Amino acid sequence: METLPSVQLEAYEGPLDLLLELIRKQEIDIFNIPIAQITQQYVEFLHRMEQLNLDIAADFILMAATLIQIKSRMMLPPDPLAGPGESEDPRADLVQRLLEHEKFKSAAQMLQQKQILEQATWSKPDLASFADEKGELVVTLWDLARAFREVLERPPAPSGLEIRKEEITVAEMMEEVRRALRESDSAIPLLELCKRHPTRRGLIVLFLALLELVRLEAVVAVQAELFSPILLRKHKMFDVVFAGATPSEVNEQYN
Amino acid sequence: MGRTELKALLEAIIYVSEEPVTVDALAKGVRDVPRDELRAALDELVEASHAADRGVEIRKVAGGYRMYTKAEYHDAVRRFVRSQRPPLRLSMPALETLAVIAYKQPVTGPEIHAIRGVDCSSALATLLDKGLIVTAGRKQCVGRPILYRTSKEFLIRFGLSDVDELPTLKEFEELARAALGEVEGAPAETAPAEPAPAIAEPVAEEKPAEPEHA
Amino acid sequence: MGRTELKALLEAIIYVSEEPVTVDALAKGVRDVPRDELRAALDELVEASHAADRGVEIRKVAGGYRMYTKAEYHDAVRRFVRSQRPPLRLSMPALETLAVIAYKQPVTGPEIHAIRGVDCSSALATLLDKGLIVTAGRKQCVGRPILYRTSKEFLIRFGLSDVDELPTLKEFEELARAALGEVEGAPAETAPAEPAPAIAEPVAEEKPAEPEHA
Repeated sequence: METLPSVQLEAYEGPLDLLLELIRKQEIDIFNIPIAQITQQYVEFLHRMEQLNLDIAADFILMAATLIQIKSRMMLPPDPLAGPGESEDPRADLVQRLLEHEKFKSAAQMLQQKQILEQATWSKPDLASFADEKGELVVTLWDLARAFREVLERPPAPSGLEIRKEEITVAEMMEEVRRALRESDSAIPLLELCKRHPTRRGLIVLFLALLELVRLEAVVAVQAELFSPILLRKHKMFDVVFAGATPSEVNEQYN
Repeated sequence: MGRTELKALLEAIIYVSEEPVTVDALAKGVRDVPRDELRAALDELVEASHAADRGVEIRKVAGGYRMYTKAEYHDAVRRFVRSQRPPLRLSMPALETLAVIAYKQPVTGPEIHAIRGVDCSSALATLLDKGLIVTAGRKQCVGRPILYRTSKEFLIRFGLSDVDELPTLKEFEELARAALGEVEGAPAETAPAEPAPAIAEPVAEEKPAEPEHA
Repeated sequence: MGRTELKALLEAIIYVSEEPVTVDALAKGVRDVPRDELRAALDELVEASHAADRGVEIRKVAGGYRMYTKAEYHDAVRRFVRSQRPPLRLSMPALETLAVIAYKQPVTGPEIHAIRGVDCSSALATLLDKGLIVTAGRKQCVGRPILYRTSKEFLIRFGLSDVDELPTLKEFEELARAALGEVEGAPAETAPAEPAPAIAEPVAEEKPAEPEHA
């Protein structure tokens, strides 16, 4: 068909873009679309795309169906039962969608301009001297979902015992005990803490940390009766001790 | 603390802060200064930073205050910027998707698809990746699709104090009608009023243009 | 360029530069301004930044010029920074561990270990510390390991009202796949309109098409 407006087929992201271009190129009034003509042109374009082995998205096919349906409704006589003003133009929905689409295209251009302007200015956050960062990232829900998928895709680790160096310090261990006690309303069995640190060094560090905490009156170890489980509970100085001492001070004493 | 020192302190805080500094944050972090006074001092600070001999100004963005170089010096300044954020390059489909989200938020993928007429998954993934949009729960309807809204990063990257600051959709509607409704040669006044009156209604729920309130 | 604009420009440059800016560097970057004039403008700039209502000053250091917050405001600035709820930052291991817990909860340490293939104790400690996860009893199996689940803080931080609002893996896959452009052979429903490669069709622009017979 020689009279087909020349438009660049691959330039259309979707059917609405293609339709808008057809309308614009032919200076058609969007409020009075010659639906037969536009439908014919549209379908012809789809054929051409097919001939060129272009991947035609479902949305393009759906639009062709919509156009053909509108065309056939236009040919029907108006509904005699419909009251005045009730018989809607079959094109109305389509026109509305085209306008809506055009509207957001302009909005997108406006955004683009704003963003280009904004790119000409710089802001230099200089927080470095006031807060320390340890290669951590600000994360969103999206990052979370991505992380999960990446974990699942990772090849499974070789089985077998992993021997790792236990690096926990007394101060860190004290911190861990504090955390455990802070989160729990009741006393914590000593054994539970021991299980978290099954290595020899881990147990020694835990023991030292508990001695220190008991000495500082931050923690009290209790036993209901002989040979019953030893329980750890917050003591009177719990909050005071942890509000004060910094880990490095404690580390200096033990390392 | 006097007004002079308060302004100096606020300038120092804005200078070191990574995020735009909000009045709320200041009210919490600067003791014994009422909000009214904070606001007044901030206004004065913004005003003073516009002086012609200043190259760095304080602007309101994403609901807070932040320091920026003035745009007019970008050519020379660019040469001295070492660690700069990678420039934001968005394709038109991504920008259009972003526009739909900015105006219709919170909005679901299927709703965006309906407006744009094409599948937007790839644009959504790009926008999520760049942190310009975030998820905002799920819509309580069939399929419980994920809702999206624009992020603070979006406001910062586009230099907006708030999404309300964007031109209203109605303005774009008029543009669209003018661009597509006027037949060449026809007088502009009569063209849009012409046929199909049934479709002349404005589109769904736009926010009315509201004066920006700080 | 007048002295006023020169000062503004220099301020902007010093602001964005990470290292002290030397007169040499400035002479190279700001053309057509003699060094004498640069020096004079810099002196004025330093002088002006000492004004009592400024919280950020320009100082000469290591042979160059650099911007600093004034020492007298350091305490107050530090107090402000501390009062802020910092944005949620997580290391990759912590993020991955959190992701596994979010999607598999309640889940035990050994189970997370098995999924991630690495030990997670330190990541778990971080997450517990940040209050993003909590313990949820013990699993009734050998060793009775502690179960973990995400906390209320987690929901708040990620803007969720419930964990079932998390994007499902399927939803994630759809978006991610579209973003990667893996549309070959995919059913038409999921394929976004891909820009086609070469096409023999004439390009538009030049000749406006004639209006057609209806």
